[in-house]
Amino acid sequence: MTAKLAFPHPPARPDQPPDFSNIVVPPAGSLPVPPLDLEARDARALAVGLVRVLDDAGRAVGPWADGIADLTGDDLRLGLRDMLRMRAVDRRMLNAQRQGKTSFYLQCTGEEAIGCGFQRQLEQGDMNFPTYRQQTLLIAADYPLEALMGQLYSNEMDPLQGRQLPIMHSARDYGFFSISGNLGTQYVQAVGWAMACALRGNGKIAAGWIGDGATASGDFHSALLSASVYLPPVVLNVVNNQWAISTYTGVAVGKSETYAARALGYGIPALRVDGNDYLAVVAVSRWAVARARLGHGPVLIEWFTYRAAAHSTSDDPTAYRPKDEALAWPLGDPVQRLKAHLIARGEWSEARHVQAEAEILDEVIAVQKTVEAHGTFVDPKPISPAEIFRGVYADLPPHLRRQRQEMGY
Amino acid sequence: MTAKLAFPHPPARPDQPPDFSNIVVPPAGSLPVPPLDLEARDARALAVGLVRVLDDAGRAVGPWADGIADLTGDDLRLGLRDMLRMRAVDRRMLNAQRQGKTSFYLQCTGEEAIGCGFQRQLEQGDMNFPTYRQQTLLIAADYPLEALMGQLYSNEMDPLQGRQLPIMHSARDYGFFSISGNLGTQYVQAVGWAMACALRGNGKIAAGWIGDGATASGDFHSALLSASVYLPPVVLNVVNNQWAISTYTGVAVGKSETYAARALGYGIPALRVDGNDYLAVVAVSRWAVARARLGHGPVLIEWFTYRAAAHSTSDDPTAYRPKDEALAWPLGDPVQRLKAHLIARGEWSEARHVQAEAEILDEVIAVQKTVEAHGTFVDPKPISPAEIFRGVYADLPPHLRRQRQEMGY
Amino acid sequence: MIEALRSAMDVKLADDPSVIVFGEDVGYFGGVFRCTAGLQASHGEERVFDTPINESAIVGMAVGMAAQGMRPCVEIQFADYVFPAYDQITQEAARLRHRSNGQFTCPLVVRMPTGGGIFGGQTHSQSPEALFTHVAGLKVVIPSTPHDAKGLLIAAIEDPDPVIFLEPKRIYNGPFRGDHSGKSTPWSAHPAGEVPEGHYVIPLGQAEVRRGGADVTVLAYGTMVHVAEAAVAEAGVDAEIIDLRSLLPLDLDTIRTSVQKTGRCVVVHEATRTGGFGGELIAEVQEACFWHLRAPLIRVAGWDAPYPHAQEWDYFPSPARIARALCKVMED
Amino acid sequence: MIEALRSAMDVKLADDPSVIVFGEDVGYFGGVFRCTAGLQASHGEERVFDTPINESAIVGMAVGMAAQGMRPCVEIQFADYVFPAYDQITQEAARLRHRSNGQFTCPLVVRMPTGGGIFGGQTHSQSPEALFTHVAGLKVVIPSTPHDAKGLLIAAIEDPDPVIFLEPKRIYNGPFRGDHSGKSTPWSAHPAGEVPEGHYVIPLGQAEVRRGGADVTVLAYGTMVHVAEAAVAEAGVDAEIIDLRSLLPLDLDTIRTSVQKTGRCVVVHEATRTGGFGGELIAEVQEACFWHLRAPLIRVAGWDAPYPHAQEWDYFPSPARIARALCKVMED
Ligand SMILES: Cc1ncc(C[n+]2csc(CCOP(=O)(O)OP(=O)(O)O)c2C)c(N)n1
Ligand SMILES: Cc1ncc(C[n+]2csc(CCOP(=O)(O)OP(=O)(O)O)c2C)c(N)n1
Ligand SMILES: [Mg+2]
Ligand SMILES: [Mg+2]
Repeated sequence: MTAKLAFPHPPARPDQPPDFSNIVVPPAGSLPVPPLDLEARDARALAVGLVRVLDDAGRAVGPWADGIADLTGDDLRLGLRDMLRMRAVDRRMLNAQRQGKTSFYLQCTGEEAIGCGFQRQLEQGDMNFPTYRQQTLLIAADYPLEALMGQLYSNEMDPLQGRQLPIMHSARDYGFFSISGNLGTQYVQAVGWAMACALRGNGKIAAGWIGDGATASGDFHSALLSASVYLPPVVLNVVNNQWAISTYTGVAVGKSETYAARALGYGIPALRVDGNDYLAVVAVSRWAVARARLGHGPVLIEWFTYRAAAHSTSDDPTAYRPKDEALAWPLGDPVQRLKAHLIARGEWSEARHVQAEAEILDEVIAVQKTVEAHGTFVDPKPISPAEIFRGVYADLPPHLRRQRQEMGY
Repeated sequence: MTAKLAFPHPPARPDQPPDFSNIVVPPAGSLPVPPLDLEARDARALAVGLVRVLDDAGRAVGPWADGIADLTGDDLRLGLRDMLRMRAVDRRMLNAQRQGKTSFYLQCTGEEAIGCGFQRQLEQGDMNFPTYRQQTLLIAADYPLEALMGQLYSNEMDPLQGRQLPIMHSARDYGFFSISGNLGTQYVQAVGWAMACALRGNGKIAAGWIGDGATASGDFHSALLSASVYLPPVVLNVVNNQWAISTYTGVAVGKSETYAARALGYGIPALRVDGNDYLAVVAVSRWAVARARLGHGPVLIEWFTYRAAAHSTSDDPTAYRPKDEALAWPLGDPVQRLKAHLIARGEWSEARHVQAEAEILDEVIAVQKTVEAHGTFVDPKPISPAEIFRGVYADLPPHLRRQRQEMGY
Repeated sequence: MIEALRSAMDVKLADDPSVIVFGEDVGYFGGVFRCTAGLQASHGEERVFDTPINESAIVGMAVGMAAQGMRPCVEIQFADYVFPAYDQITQEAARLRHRSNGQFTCPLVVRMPTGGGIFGGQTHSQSPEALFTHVAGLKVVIPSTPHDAKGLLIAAIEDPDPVIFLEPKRIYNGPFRGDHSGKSTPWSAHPAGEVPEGHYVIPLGQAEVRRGGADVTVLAYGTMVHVAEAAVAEAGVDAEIIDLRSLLPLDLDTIRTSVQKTGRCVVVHEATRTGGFGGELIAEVQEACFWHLRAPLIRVAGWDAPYPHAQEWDYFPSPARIARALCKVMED
Repeated sequence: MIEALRSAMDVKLADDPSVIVFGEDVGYFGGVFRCTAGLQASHGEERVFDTPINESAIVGMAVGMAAQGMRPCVEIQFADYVFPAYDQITQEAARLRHRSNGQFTCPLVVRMPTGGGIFGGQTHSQSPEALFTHVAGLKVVIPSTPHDAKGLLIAAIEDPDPVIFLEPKRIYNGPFRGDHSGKSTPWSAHPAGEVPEGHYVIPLGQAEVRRGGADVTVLAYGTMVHVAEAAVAEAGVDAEIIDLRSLLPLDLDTIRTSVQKTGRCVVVHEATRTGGFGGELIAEVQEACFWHLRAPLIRVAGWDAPYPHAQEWDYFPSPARIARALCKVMED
């Protein structure tokens, strides 16, 4: 026997039926709520298991459910509305891109519960370091849709004045750090921000966000390592949606049992959580945020989910995975599952759902119209070219003044 | 309670007595020999424990000892000679640096068992990717001392013709990859080399080497990750000598239990081994090399040891750790321990030891004299300046030809 | 140009077992720009495979393989994402031959789509060539046509030293002359769009005169070769356009001959102006041609600002800006 | 110069609670060059601390802190080891203000010992300034005296934007004039070795004329300012030596005034020649002073090869090489 290389493969390719038989879905409610000062060595079951709250009948069960028993129907309806609003925005913006009104778009379909549920557990002053697929954090932070769409259309309502790609938002007042297109870099910046919180003693926390594919980046390691050394108040989120563009998550996870398990090697406690279960998201986020805020140090959460849509408007996933793989995803759809729970609780109905969807769509369309009235990306030169030079530095140095003059401004 | 940062501290600083009470030294022979196809999930005890073969009485005990029961007195005397030769070379070269005969030197005192024991388990064609503190690999590969010292003196016997720092050897035929001064980079190159071995099916393996401090580098992660994904025949060695220049190993290990434990998070099995125990080194190296060669994939070994000397000739460790900390090191000295074992086996004596030391010193001094006759670093311009341009590329491009002419060659 | 690049890799995978191709999404899927589409299917997964998203690991693995004698041709998904691998490229690959005195070498190609013009914003538009041309031990190549792309890529894969191979993504599908509608014609309508089958080589280090002219020399590469052509037409000057193709090593002879003839020179690149490769070109040209110069050498380049998204056409060097520069040097 | 740098950090740590200092070995021990010695003892471990050996983490943490309003001043142990952090510096720190339209800023200083002359071989001798001057959003500073070092470092820490602060390690302990015995005099014997106590600032972006002269302008920075002084003495020409101090932004006014007067210019730097900052300087100078030039602008720089160990003095730009260049431009 001589050595041969291994190449991880997804369970199914386009010409095959979807196959998720390799995914073990444990029953809801089977994992305990650990103490806030959980140590990595005691977190193994949580890191290789899957925290789930909603069972197949839509009931909230188990100790994590007990931890959020105070949530009212209103709280949960708010969560549902966040997710519905997100989905409506995603659909409208995808269409807008198809119509050439914006240059690029990227949906988070299927992953709505994660950012929506997490954001609602944060306080003003906490800071997310999101990737491009966490627009949910903006929605649940009640970021004005005008600003969100303004950026997509790169018109005068764009808070970033055309500097950035449509989806690369920045919203300091909403706890949303300026997104970088370079994967991984911001995970360690989140750790730095959290260190600053601790050094200043301001009681705030940071949350890092990264995709399963991007955990491969060097700065994933930089982040885990510095968090492991200085123990700042940071929640490190990994959104494992099974794909990194066309690349199967196996190419990033390698022989690690889970992404959460990788964190244990750094002495950072970690949990793997059903990311399509809004209640599990809320319960675990609340626990993790409390842990960080109280000074028990970093924690990593792997949100187990599925990227139901294409990677972006530049991508066609039917080239690398079965067309209907999303439908076969064993953890279902987060909107449907929360809806079923609310109905099971007697707090919601099919009719109210249809009505809510319609209301939200109307709202989104209304904002869209207003924003589009200020121009869309198809308009040439929507924003002054001189914006290129503003803010490269606090003050304009001589060479940039010369260049701006050369440009005619 | 609000968050406060943690800052890892060594147990003792210069004004304090050495204190290794935090280090648990398990009895020799207490850990099992796992199967060659060991999986990470079954390696926990090995990764947080400490494989030891030699007990305090100098006896080889336990299952790992059984695995190397075939070693003869000659084999072990060879190991002892390797270590003694290493120590003699280190001492002579340190002196040479103090006399200005070379610009820089760096000893591996206390760590001799690791490279000496490991190298003897490799075959011709296997490749080490060493750091600057693995000159042991050269010694145990019977690299001519003339070449080693030629490089230190940057004279005409220098195989690298003055290009590199004294300690940055390169010896392809001896399985020793060209050392880079940049920490970490070569760990993933070792993985690449091992991948090439597997792709070509040549039956060879690679060994990566890294210090405890440098495990913090991004490419430590790159290496573990790619090894975890492609499962090439590579042995990943971490030499944990407790210090990275002035920085305590705690700043690199953070909350990880051990460096070996960090590898488990990548699904790579790992062992922590008494690096001052030549028999443990040989036993575990032999196991790891066989595992890799037979195609069972990567393995990480943390060699637990102590950097007894200064970091380098530019360093004065009394500024940051107790002067006599090395003496207090609970795992003793590798030379003394192997010597005691040989004596206990009736294969060696104090007298023979003294004689061997003297012989080796004579041999080293003789070579040194020969090499110094070709010039030392104090000679100005020992090597042609035109060497600067040779080998930047396979062929000299026009701009380098112009520059060489400008230089006058 | 995509097919040309693919064909180059296909030819080399077929004729040299030591050639291997890997990178993010390059395996099963064939790359986000489809440059490696079909190569895994025809050459097998051991020759063409997907990697984790870690550019340092991609290049680091490739260095280890190349040192053993393989010839990895790796893809960085966008040149903007090469920086995590910058250490491996500049401190390791570039110096391995020299520092080991030839014991180990590093025949490695790092391909990456470069440049703007696709509304990619600051992380899909950068032109980092000058960050590689400053590094001794590297070669830096950038084609402007499919014909060159294939011949240069084969030469790069066969080269005994590490080559940074920049692919101007704006002209992947056709020559782009700077039209702000974003339109370009397909390569099939362009003479250099024709790509011979099989093996051929364009040697590294040789520039190509794209247009002969007597009044002013334009030095350009990649997409800017085509934009410069449009500018010359717009300005109506008799310019000689030199497509550098290889920035390191540089074909100074061709450049010198031209500028000594014309006495004027405009350098064009997309990268930010300060510290860009244009400065190097001007320093060399003025030294080599000082007594022939009739006007200051000038640069048309990206502004010294992050590459903007919405203001793309104000940033991207336009035919109009280049034409203005041409007229300016003609005034002196 | 070491004491001057330490004093700058000491002053800022004392007067601004948002200033913090960290890096490899900088805490308890005080840095391998002792620049931070004593700072942890006086300001506490929360203000001055050791980090793991991960330059990307060092800068990445600093970016996160700076974005919240702190002012990290971090040390990279040698400029040769900055490359793992190159992505964080060039793609993150440099662009944060711009890309967030000012919501987040990045007042961050990255200090690093640079340059050769200490027999450090290829990994302790490099001069990577040109790899930063090409990056919009960064400032790049390099002092040549203790007096400047302190004033510039205080200015850098107070600057609202990220500053790359290069410290020429060869002149840490005294001015070095290129003597191949390696000897240098101590700073105490040099007028600019005197460093005022307390707070003072040398504004970024202002060059300094180190020596007035009529015949030729020498542009230099860092160690090369002193080597150029020796060369001018050796060549016996009436040269004007300009110490750039700040490479980005560049004080083009001072340079232009000088070259328009002298009509000749020699640029000196230790970094490899091709793609070095010298090219940028020459491009700017010839454009600004074309009609005043009497000779080609020339460069004296490191050869385009990895920095060698044993052949240090054949590589390092020597007074003799610079003197030859001065004589050459005077011939024309
Ligand atoms: C450093 C870097 N390398 C490559 C890319 C190109 N890229 C953009 S998204 C992406 C896939 C990321 O996958 P994942 O992290 O799983 O996030 P997801 O898209 O699934 O949310 C890649 C490779 C990048 N943006 N940055
Ligand atoms: C990328 C990089 N950063 C910093 C350094 C400077 N440096 C050289 S050795 C060293 C300490 C390394 O410690 P460790 O890895 O524990 O190895 P040891 O010296 O103990 O054998 C440092 C920081 C370097 N060589 N490379
Ligand atoms: Mg993903
Ligand atoms: Mg160490």
